[in-house]
Amino acid sequence: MAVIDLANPTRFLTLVNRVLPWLAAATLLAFAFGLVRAMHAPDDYQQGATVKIMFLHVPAAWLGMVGWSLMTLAALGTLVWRHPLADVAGKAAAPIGAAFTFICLITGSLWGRPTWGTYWVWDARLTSVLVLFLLYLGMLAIYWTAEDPGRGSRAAAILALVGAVNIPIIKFSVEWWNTLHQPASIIRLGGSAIDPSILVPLLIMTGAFTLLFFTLHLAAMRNEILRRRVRSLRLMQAQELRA
Amino acid sequence: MQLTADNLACVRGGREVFAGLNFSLSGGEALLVTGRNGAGKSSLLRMIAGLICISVGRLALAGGEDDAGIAEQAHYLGHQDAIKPALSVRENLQFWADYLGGGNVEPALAAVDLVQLADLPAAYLSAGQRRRLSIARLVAVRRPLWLLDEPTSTLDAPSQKRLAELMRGHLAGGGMIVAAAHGSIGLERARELTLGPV
Amino acid sequence: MQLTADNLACVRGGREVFAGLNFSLSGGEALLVTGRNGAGKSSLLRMIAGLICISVGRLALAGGEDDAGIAEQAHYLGHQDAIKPALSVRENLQFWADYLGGGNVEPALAAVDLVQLADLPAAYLSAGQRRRLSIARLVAVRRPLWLLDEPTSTLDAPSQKRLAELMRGHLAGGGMIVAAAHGSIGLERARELTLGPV
Amino acid sequence: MSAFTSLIVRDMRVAVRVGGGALMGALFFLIVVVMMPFAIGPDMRLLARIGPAILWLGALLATLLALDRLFATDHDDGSLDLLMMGTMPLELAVAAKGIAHWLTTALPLVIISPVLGLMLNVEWDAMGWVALTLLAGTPALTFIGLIGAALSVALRRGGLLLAVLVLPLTIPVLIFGVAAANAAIIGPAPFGPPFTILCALSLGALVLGPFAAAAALRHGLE
Amino acid sequence: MSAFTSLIVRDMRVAVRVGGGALMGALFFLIVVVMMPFAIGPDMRLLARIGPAILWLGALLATLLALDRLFATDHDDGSLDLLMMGTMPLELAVAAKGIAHWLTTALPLVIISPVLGLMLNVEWDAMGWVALTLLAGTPALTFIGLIGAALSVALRRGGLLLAVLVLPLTIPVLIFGVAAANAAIIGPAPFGPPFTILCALSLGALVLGPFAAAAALRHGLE
Ligand code: HEM
Ligand SMILES: Nc1ncnc2c1ncn2[C@@H]1O[C@H](COP(=O)(O)OP(=O)(O)OP(=O)(O)O)[C@@H](O)[C@H]1O
Ligand SMILES: Nc1ncnc2c1ncn2[C@@H]1O[C@H](COP(=O)(O)OP(=O)(O)OP(=O)(O)O)[C@@H](O)[C@H]1O
Ligand SMILES: [Mg+2]
Ligand SMILES: [Mg+2]
Repeated sequence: MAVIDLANPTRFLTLVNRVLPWLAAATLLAFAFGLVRAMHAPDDYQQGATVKIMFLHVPAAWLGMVGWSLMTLAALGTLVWRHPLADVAGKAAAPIGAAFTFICLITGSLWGRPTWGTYWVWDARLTSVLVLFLLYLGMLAIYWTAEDPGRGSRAAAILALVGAVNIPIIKFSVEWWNTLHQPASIIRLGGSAIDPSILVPLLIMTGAFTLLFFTLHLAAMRNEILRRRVRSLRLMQAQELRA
Repeated sequence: MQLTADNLACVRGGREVFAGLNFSLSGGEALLVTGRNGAGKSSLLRMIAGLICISVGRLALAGGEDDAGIAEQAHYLGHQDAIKPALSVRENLQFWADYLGGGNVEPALAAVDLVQLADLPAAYLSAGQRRRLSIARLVAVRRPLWLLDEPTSTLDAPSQKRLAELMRGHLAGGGMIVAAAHGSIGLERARELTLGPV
Repeated sequence: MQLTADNLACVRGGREVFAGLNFSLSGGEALLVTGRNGAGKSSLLRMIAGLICISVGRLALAGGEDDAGIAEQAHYLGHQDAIKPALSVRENLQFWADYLGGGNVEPALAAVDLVQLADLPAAYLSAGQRRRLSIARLVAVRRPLWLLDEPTSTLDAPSQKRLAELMRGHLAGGGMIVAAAHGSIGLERARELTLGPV
Repeated sequence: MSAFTSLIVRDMRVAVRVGGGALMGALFFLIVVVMMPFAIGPDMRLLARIGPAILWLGALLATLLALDRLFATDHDDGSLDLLMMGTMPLELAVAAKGIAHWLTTALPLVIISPVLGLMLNVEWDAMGWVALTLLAGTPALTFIGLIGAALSVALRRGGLLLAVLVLPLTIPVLIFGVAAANAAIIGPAPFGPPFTILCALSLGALVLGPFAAAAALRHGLE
Repeated sequence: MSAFTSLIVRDMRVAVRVGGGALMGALFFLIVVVMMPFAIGPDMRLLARIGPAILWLGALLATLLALDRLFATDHDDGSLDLLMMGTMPLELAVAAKGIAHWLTTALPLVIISPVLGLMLNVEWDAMGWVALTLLAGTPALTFIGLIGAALSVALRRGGLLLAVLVLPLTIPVLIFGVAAANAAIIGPAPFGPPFTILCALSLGALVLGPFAAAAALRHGLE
């Protein structure tokens, strides 16, 4: 195991080091472009300027879910193929996804104030997103308390699979229960229901945030791999001492 | 039937315990695993019992019921004897007999001389009596492979003799034994496997 | 100093284990308690350690610090080694050293050859390594009376030799040892006390 | 006896003799309910209104109390090793333990809930329905908790971690349980839909729980 | 280090490494509080009204979750035997364990309670008082629980039976705690009287608890 830990990710590291700068640059570009477009987007006739929150809210919500989905895939990688990189990918995704979910909650409730007249209502979508956030916290708790990384990642993987049930609930809560919250209006059968003048910048911003997500994720993965290297080197040292 | 290990390695807590281990054991044979504290005897037994997953190398048991894995055909007698203090001696044994595949309790109790204590709560047992209770498991349920981790510790002389008897009987019946110990366990003509630096 | 028991009896779980026990042990002497499983060896040790209250007879330790009871002047090494898996080896020992009256940890770790493992979590220790860790307690804190319950079980040969050394040293320093065992524990010229039907 | 039933019987015996979580759970349940009136004050209408919620919260937290030792005890005394070496698939063994736990911890709560309901002056006839929702919903709590218990053994961690992992997953159960109970007592919403969802959750947990828990235990092997 | 402090440090170390410690406690408390609205419904006024009760319940549960194993773990691994052979009187050792337990489970809750109070929209300034009641009251919970923990070790079987006798002792603490908190938030009843009673209870428990627990352990010797 120790052997694999060192060998296999090495190729991945070199790859990351090559890709990361470009990814970061692309992110910056996308944001610059997207922000400009967002600024010039017209205000909503009933929601006014608050509609601009959407440019932060929707991508955050979407990436919060992407984060968990990614962890679910990584979980399969960990449990089925026992691939060390899968551990790393899952662990790296957790805090980032949690952050985006948190942003989604904050922006959402800020947006709720003007539109619904309250920061919070207990409807299906908001609730399921909150559950998602709590699950993220549980996931982080596992990584905090696990004594050795292997053990922790396997437990986390199982929690990820179990928690995956929540994702479709979030996505379709708006269809299944009649909620206060917007039904899907961007991606849906029969074309989008949002005016292009808002839709286009929204899509660009979503793209930008997605790029940001993966930039952060790759960087986090790199750090995690390095951290594990240090750890296993320490253990080997201890072994040298004993032998 | 035959148990073979080829190029088996064990890593625990990120540290390599042993590596490149090869042995093969066939029906009626006993393997005595020895070595310093921390050499990996218990780890090896737990690996065979399927309680530690094998990272490198492979283990195979040929000639048993081929649908069942090694674990289902093995008895594991570890440092901890799976005994619930709240249950009586008989209840404890009865449960494991039922759970591990059905077997007859009374003769097993007799074989380890616990008949008089059968109705005491297991909390009342002394160290050696507890040990004997967990040995009774091996007698109650027939399984071809016995994995014994320092089986004689805390046993008094008569019990040690009785255990030796049981082991011989098991071998005579074509069973196999892999035992970890520091001294002898009363099995003459058992092959020896020494782990780690001698 | 001198440990005397007169007409000591032990009742556990409503059943009499032994009765009318008399012995006396003075500084530099060792007493080896033997007997069948369930004869009452561990019970006797726990009684001396004050962990079972004495129903009949009396125990006295003369010539120690007279304000302190027997328990405060004795080390008890039982079947369970009071080790917390979550703490490192050194942390475990350090705690007991501090709690039992202050002592020096490093030499103790060296005496049982655990220096290299000192910073591992105790969860990683093998059975014998755990045993050695609890033996280290005896070295870290000076107490005149050692109560050892099957001290050599799970120890490999070198460790057994090391333990014997420690015990001889303790006796030479005027200490006393009461040990329960089924085999020899490497102490020549130890008086023997056999409990129960032989 | 078959391996499955023998495991159930054994776990129940131990639970009953040692006391285990069962008593603690019931007692905590009682304390929660007794305390509420003091917390909220003598406003009886209000009490009746949040009565079901309180009962459900009590049930949830009580289940939690007993849960964290479910696999830990077996792990500590080496039983878990042997349970894994049985001829029966581990999933079934886990399920058996879950059932035993439900019978000794949750069922008593369900049974005494009507009495406690009276203390929260929920009408007697409505109480039957509330008890029914508890009966239908508590299996979900137990079997979701099963996963947490297995995880905390696999992680060699206990205490609050379990709660942190399990509670979020139980939120839907709580929501629909209370919704069904309220529907039964106050109306006007129909009792059917939330209740069916509750049953669905329990069934889902009954299937998913043992698999996830068994997986957690297996991967905890190192 | 002195025996007393070393025992506190050791217990806290174990608690933090095994249970995740303060962070976990905070997380747990957060989740418990977050779950309330699911059960009770989004009625903010009502939430504010029972906010203190919820905080107190959370505190009680968190205390109980860890408590029942307080001496059991030490008994199972033989530590208890050695703790009894120390030069320090057993009462002090027991007190040390109690303090460690309070520091690792109760204190974190007290510290974050104001934040959680906001989620239950209790006003910020009142929250200070609520936290104060928790600070004054939780020691009582811990040290009363101490007795139950000791009893359940002393009498292997039916130990819980006696815990059942002890746990109800916590009800007065909860009642006066919540009363004081409510007085601070809503009034009109004065804050002083219930609060002083609360402090009295804590002091009483601090003195009585260790003696009772130590006695229980000694008589548990057989
Ligand atoms: C804390 C409260 C809120 C939460 C947790 C939340 C959560 C979500 C989630 C999970 C999505 C789905 C994103 C996706 O499907 O990719 C979403 C989308 C959206 N939310 Fe919110 N939301 C909240 C409040 C609001 C408010 C107050 C508004 C404005 C009235 C709003 C407007 C939208 C819109 C327009 C979308 C895009 C719908 C689509 O095309 O899928 N949200 N939100
Ligand atoms: N906790 C207990 N409660 C009641 N009876 C007990 C308890 N522990 C042991 N006994 C009984 O006391 C007797 C002596 O037990 P003890 O452990 O002292 O024997 P021992 O000589 O140490 O045996 P071993 O060699 O197996 O360690 C046994 O018959 C046992 O049944
Ligand atoms: N749970 C564990 N996690 C990590 N490492 C472990 C664990 N258990 C044991 N080890 C390590 O694995 C090595 C082998 O342990 P094992 O128990 O197999 O030794 P052993 O040969 O049985 O020793 P003993 O004779 O003392 O029983 C030891 O060096 C120990 O430090
Ligand atoms: Mg071993
Ligand atoms: Mg003994």
